[in-house]
Amino acid sequence: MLGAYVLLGAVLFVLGLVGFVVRRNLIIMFLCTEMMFQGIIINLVAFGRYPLAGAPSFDGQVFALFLIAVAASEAALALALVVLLFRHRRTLDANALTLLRDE
Amino acid sequence: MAGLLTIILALGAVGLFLALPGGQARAVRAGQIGLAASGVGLLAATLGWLFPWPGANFFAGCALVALFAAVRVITHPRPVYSALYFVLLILAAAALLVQMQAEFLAAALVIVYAGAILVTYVFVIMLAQQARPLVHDIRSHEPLLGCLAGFLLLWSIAVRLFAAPVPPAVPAADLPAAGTVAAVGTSLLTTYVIAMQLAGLLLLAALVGAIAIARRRPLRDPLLEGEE
Amino acid sequence: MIASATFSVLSPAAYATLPFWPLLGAVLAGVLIMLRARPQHAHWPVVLGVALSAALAVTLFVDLGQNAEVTGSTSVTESPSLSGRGQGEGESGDPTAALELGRRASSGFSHTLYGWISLGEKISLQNRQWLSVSFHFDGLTGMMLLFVTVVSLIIVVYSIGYMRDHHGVPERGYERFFAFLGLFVFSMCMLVMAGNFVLLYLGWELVGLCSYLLIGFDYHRPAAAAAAKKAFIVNRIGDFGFAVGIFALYYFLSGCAGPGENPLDYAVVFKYAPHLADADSGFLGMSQATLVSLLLLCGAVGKSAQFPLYVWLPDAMEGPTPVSALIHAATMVTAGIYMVARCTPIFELSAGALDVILTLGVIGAVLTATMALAQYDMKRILAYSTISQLAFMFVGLGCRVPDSAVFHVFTHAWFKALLFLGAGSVMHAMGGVIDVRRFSGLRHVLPWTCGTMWVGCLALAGFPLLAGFWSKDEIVHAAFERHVVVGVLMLATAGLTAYYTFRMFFLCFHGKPRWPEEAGHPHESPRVMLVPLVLLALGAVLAGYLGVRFAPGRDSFLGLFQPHGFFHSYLGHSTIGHPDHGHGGLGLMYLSGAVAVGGIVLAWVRYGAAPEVDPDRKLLGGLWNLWHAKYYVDELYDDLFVRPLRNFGRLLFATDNRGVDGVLWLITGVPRGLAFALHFMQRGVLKTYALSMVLGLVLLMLLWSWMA
Amino acid sequence: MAALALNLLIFLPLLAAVVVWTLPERRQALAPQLSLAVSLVGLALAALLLVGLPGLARDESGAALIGEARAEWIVVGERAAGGLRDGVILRYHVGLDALSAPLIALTALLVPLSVACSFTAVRHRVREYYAWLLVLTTGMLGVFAARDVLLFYIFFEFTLVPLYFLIGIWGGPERRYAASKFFLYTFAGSVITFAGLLYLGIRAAQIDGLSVIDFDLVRLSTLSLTQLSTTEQSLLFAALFCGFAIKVPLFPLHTWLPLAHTEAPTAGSVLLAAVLLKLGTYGFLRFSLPMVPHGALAWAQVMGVLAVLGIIWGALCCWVQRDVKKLVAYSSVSHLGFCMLGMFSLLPVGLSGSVLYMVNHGLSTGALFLVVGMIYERYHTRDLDQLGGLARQMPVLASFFVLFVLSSIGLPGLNGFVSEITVLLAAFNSDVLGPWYGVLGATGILLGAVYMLYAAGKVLFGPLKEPPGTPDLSAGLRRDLTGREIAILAPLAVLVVVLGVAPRLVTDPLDGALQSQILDRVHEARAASAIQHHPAYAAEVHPLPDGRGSEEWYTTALFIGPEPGEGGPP
Repeated sequence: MLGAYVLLGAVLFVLGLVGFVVRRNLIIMFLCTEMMFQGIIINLVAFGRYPLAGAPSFDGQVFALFLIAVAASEAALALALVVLLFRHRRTLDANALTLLRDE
Repeated sequence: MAGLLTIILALGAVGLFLALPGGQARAVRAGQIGLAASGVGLLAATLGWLFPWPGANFFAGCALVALFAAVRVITHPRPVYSALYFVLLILAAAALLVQMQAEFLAAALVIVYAGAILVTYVFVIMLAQQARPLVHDIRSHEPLLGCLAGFLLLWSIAVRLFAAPVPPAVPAADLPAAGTVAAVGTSLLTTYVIAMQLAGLLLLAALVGAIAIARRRPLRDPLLEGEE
Repeated sequence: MIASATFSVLSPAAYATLPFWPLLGAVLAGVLIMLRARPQHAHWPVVLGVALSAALAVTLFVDLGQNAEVTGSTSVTESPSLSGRGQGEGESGDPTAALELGRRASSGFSHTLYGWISLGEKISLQNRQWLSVSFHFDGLTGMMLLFVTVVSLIIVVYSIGYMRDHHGVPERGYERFFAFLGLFVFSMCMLVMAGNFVLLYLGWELVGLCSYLLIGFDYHRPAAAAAAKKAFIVNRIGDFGFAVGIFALYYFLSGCAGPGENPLDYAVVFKYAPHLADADSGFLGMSQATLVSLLLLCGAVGKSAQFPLYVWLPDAMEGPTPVSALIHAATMVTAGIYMVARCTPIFELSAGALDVILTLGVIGAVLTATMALAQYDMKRILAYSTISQLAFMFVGLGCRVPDSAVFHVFTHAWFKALLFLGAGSVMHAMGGVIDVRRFSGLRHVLPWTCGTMWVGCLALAGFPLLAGFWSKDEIVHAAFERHVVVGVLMLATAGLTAYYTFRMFFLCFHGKPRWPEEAGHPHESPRVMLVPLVLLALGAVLAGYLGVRFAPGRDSFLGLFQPHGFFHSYLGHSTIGHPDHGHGGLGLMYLSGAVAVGGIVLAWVRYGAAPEVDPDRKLLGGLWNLWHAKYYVDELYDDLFVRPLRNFGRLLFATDNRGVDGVLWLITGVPRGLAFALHFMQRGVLKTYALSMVLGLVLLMLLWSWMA
Repeated sequence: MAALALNLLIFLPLLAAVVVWTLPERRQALAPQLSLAVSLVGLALAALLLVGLPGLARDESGAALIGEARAEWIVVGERAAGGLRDGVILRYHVGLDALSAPLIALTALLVPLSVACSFTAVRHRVREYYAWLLVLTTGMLGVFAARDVLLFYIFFEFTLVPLYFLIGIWGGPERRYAASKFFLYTFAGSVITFAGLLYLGIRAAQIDGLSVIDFDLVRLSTLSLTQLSTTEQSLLFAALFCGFAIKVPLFPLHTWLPLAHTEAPTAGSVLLAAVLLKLGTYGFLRFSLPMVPHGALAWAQVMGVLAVLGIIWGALCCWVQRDVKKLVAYSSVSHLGFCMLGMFSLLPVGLSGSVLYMVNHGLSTGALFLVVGMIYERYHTRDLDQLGGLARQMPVLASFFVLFVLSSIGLPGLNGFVSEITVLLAAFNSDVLGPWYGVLGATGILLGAVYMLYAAGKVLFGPLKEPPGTPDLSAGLRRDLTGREIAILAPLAVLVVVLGVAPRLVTDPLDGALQSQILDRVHEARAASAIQHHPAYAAEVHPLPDGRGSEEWYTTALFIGPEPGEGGPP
């Protein structure tokens, strides 16, 4: 049971990671990070529900709740930044943002 | 077991590579088939490993939906669809949470994510919407390396996971309290009260920050101001 | 010094203020510049300062003369210990010679103002050494101070008139000129009065500085600026040797000097000088005395413009004429002679060094006398004659008659200053033109100038009974005593001197009157310039009589005069002592007088009518051109030293940029190469960073799996 | 009271830097004035502290300090009943002694001048500029006041940062390259120095049998020499050499200097030349000589050769420069060569001459940089071929320029001469170096005249030459110097003359300290190695029964030869 949930969480996390690396649209990249959060939330709840030792507890759920709060904050700021960037650059291509480049 | 796992994951990785935007249409189709095959195989392996498990069918269903949605999120060339598939992913995840007796969390997830965050995403996507598909949506960045990395990562996790000692076959006892909302709330406001306050502060800061950043100002590029 | 005799007129402290009055005057003049006061009266502080020190110098001169006997007696009472040492060292077994040495070493007084430079403590002796600001008073000091300050005073007064235009309006930089002159008199007095070698070096360099500043007085003229720089640097070449000589002196003598004795004080140096005679210096097998003498000689050669470092002096004529008169003829350039004379106790220990002095002197005298034959610039002719006369003094030093050399310094100061000031007067009237081809017959418009110049030329030529005759004759006599070839060469040079001096005089003042248009209506100089000329002319006539005795008799010159008079006995109370002058020489006196007259007559024959075409040039042709081009020595030095050194500097600078930095570039190449190899990872592309993070994570996971 | 004054002297500028930095934009005109006021207060404090110096010189033990302040700063280790065990102590320990006092005075004097010279020269990012300048001040004063080796090192490195920014932001066209080169060069060297100092501290604890490692300056410089082998000391000397020699800069490690000087703003050049280079020489004097005297002895000749090479090399390079600032920078290479030559003569006169040289070089080269800066402000060029004949236009500037040039070439009566002649005299007479070092070093006084007069002649004399469109008087300057500029240069001019006439103002308080703190150590080492290697020789020189074998006796025998009246001539 635990293994199934953990594996599912890992798959979601890795898919999110791959998406983050591969996709060039900034919004999709942020969606991918949200997907990685989903994988982690599932993992957290699963570990709380089916602990390797001791009785099940609600701690996993509480952590997941905090994670949702963090995800919400991150989404708010990230989207604000995306809006700002789009306003200045008229593009959402991550590869077009190369201001740090020094050549 | 490990060999089978490797084959499944490799299949999935190749499928994903083909399905990512930027390939030929036929390759995309083939990739989607490969992905489906690998997802099913993976679940079969999981279920086979945990054979006597009451909720297995429900889990498998939800997991299939979630995986499908997740793959579509990262492979769909149009951001709006990606966002919508993400809603689907949230719903499937919520269902799984319900299965784990986390009803409150499931509700919160749907409300916060599908209700609030995703709507914001869609707004932003609409804001930046262009008439025709853009190059950065239909071209991927280093898809081969990305898929290879994902494969290796997942492979190392899965192998470790399957090699681990099998946990007790008997399903664990149910959670003590029936009303999970009360339990979670009690826990939040006693043990984790400080953390909760901090989370509130964080949300506030994010709120202020987001407003400050996105406020419309005269067009001055802060990154360029440092240069003379 | 050890002798503590007091002066009878003024206290030593009062005499010690002597150099500082002109300095004070200079500072006041500087203050006037800062206040931007009207320069009309800016000369007063300096004139008064120099006058005060001249008064002090005269007093000191008299005072020292009165004390000479006292000094002699005190040092005799002290001499046994010294003579004992002298014998012990085997320098001279003759007790009287040792006595003489001790007497000379301790002749004079010193007055210490304050400890100037700390030389640290001699290890574990708890014996602190100071280089003091201390003054040394003896016959040589008194004599030098006398003419330095008096001639300076006369020239400063002359400058009041010279540094103005025809309407009496001061030239630009008038105050600056007088401030520099005051500084110069201060420096020269410091040089002469110094009681140790470092203070001597101070005066030495300061007069060089004044020379630099005054040659470059018209700094906007490139020639003046270049000449100033050349003078300073050529002098520094000599000073380099001089400084090393001082170090060597300290090096050799610091072992001998006892507690409380500073091995750079004159008293200590001359007391222990005999130790230097036979000790090996460890350099080319020279004795310590020879090495030190040669090094000190470098300084003298530079300062007194001797071969091979004379090249700066002709160029120095770019300065205003009073400067040429004061610094580059009468006083500063004689500092080298003064120094060698002062160090007689060292130099006389080394026959080799004396021979070098003699050789340089002979070469310099002949070389520059020939160059003077073929010049047209009045001041340059005088400059070459100065070098030639200084070379005469060197010959005197080389022939072991330093008192005669100093005597020539003394007489030369008067007539050479006179000649330069006369030239200045001509220049003043001619609107700055100084080329003798462009004017002639000036005796009609400049009678006073012509008259005084005539006296000066006679004195320089060595015409009998004038100042130059007496002193020059002594040196020629000593040269004949040394070697007949040297004597003949000196006599010939004296003849050349008479010839070129009067060539200049006739070209300038005889013939039909004509002058360039720059002159306008030439007229005689103002009285403030003429009075100094007359005073100097008196000096040019009379100065020589300080050095002769009035002794009517058959073996006297003209039946009246004997050489070696008051001057020489006065100098005897100094480190010079009483050199052996040999005997006879009456015939030589007539001969040298005849040579001088012969030179003048020859000049009259060839140039008496101030011909427009130079007869010598026609006669001598190529040789004349060689002389006119000054033997191409300047060009030779430039090719031989200046340019190679500068190119070497370029090479070093290039090495800095390429070589040294190149090595660094190679060292830093390691990190740079690494960075170049890895720079693809840092291209500022966000996705690359993300990918590399993921790859890193994968790597870690795989590593973990592999290890587990 | 004195301790308060010293701490205030060091940290007041830092405090003021914060204030200046945070001034509101509309009050930024206050920044220069405030900085000047603070630096003048610093000067007054320094003067107050220096009053105690003569008393210090009379102190026999040599341990007394002015304004000593001492506290434990960073303590690592196990606190037990009897105090700390098995740990490391880093102390905040500052105080003035005779060796550091002249340099503190020099720093305190030059900071107000360099602040004042920036009034018109710096026109953008004004607050930051003055803040960095004040931060630099704290660093420089701290280095000289530090009595703990690690504290010294901290301040030593601390000076790099502000100067890096001063050069990198307010410098000339190649400022970035110059700043990085300066920073990396000096930093690379001083890291090795740091390693050496750490090693020395650890070894000191071992030798003294202590379980606590501390870095007290006095303890490290009075360590028993027999325990530290000669090889060890030589290696330690080499380690210290890396940092200090680059800072000095000693040939051939000097190539960062011309560039940094040329590109730095005037105040930066002034402080760099006048004070920061002295960190290197001070380091050699304070650390290398007394802490590893065997090493210093082993290396003395190498140091002498490098110093002489630096003198000649620097001078010849000067002569071919076209940029007058670069010329002055190269002259520093030459001058610091003199300083090192005197120091490694290991004679009293050489050491005091060397310290005097530090002060004099600070005054005259600092002043030259100021003058060059004033020319540059008006003409925006430092090219010798584009300038000429300025003396007629700017007689006051010309007078100052000539004065400082003369001081720089060692004209007697001015300050440069005294240090030059003592240094050369020492090198000539040193039994470690020898006459040839003195002779070759003395060529520097000749070459010095050549290049300095070359520069002065080009800039000041001859017909007037000005680049088109100049002089630029837009910043409220006048053609000749303004009152402010005269007020900057006048104190230096006065000091140049005063120290030439009365150099003992500096050297008198020094001599005792140099002897007891440095030379005695070196001689002890020397006597020890002489006894170790040539006992027979030592006995031969002085075969007297009394006091034979004592260290003092050997010292006497070895360094001054037979006493007067015994062997040699009286």
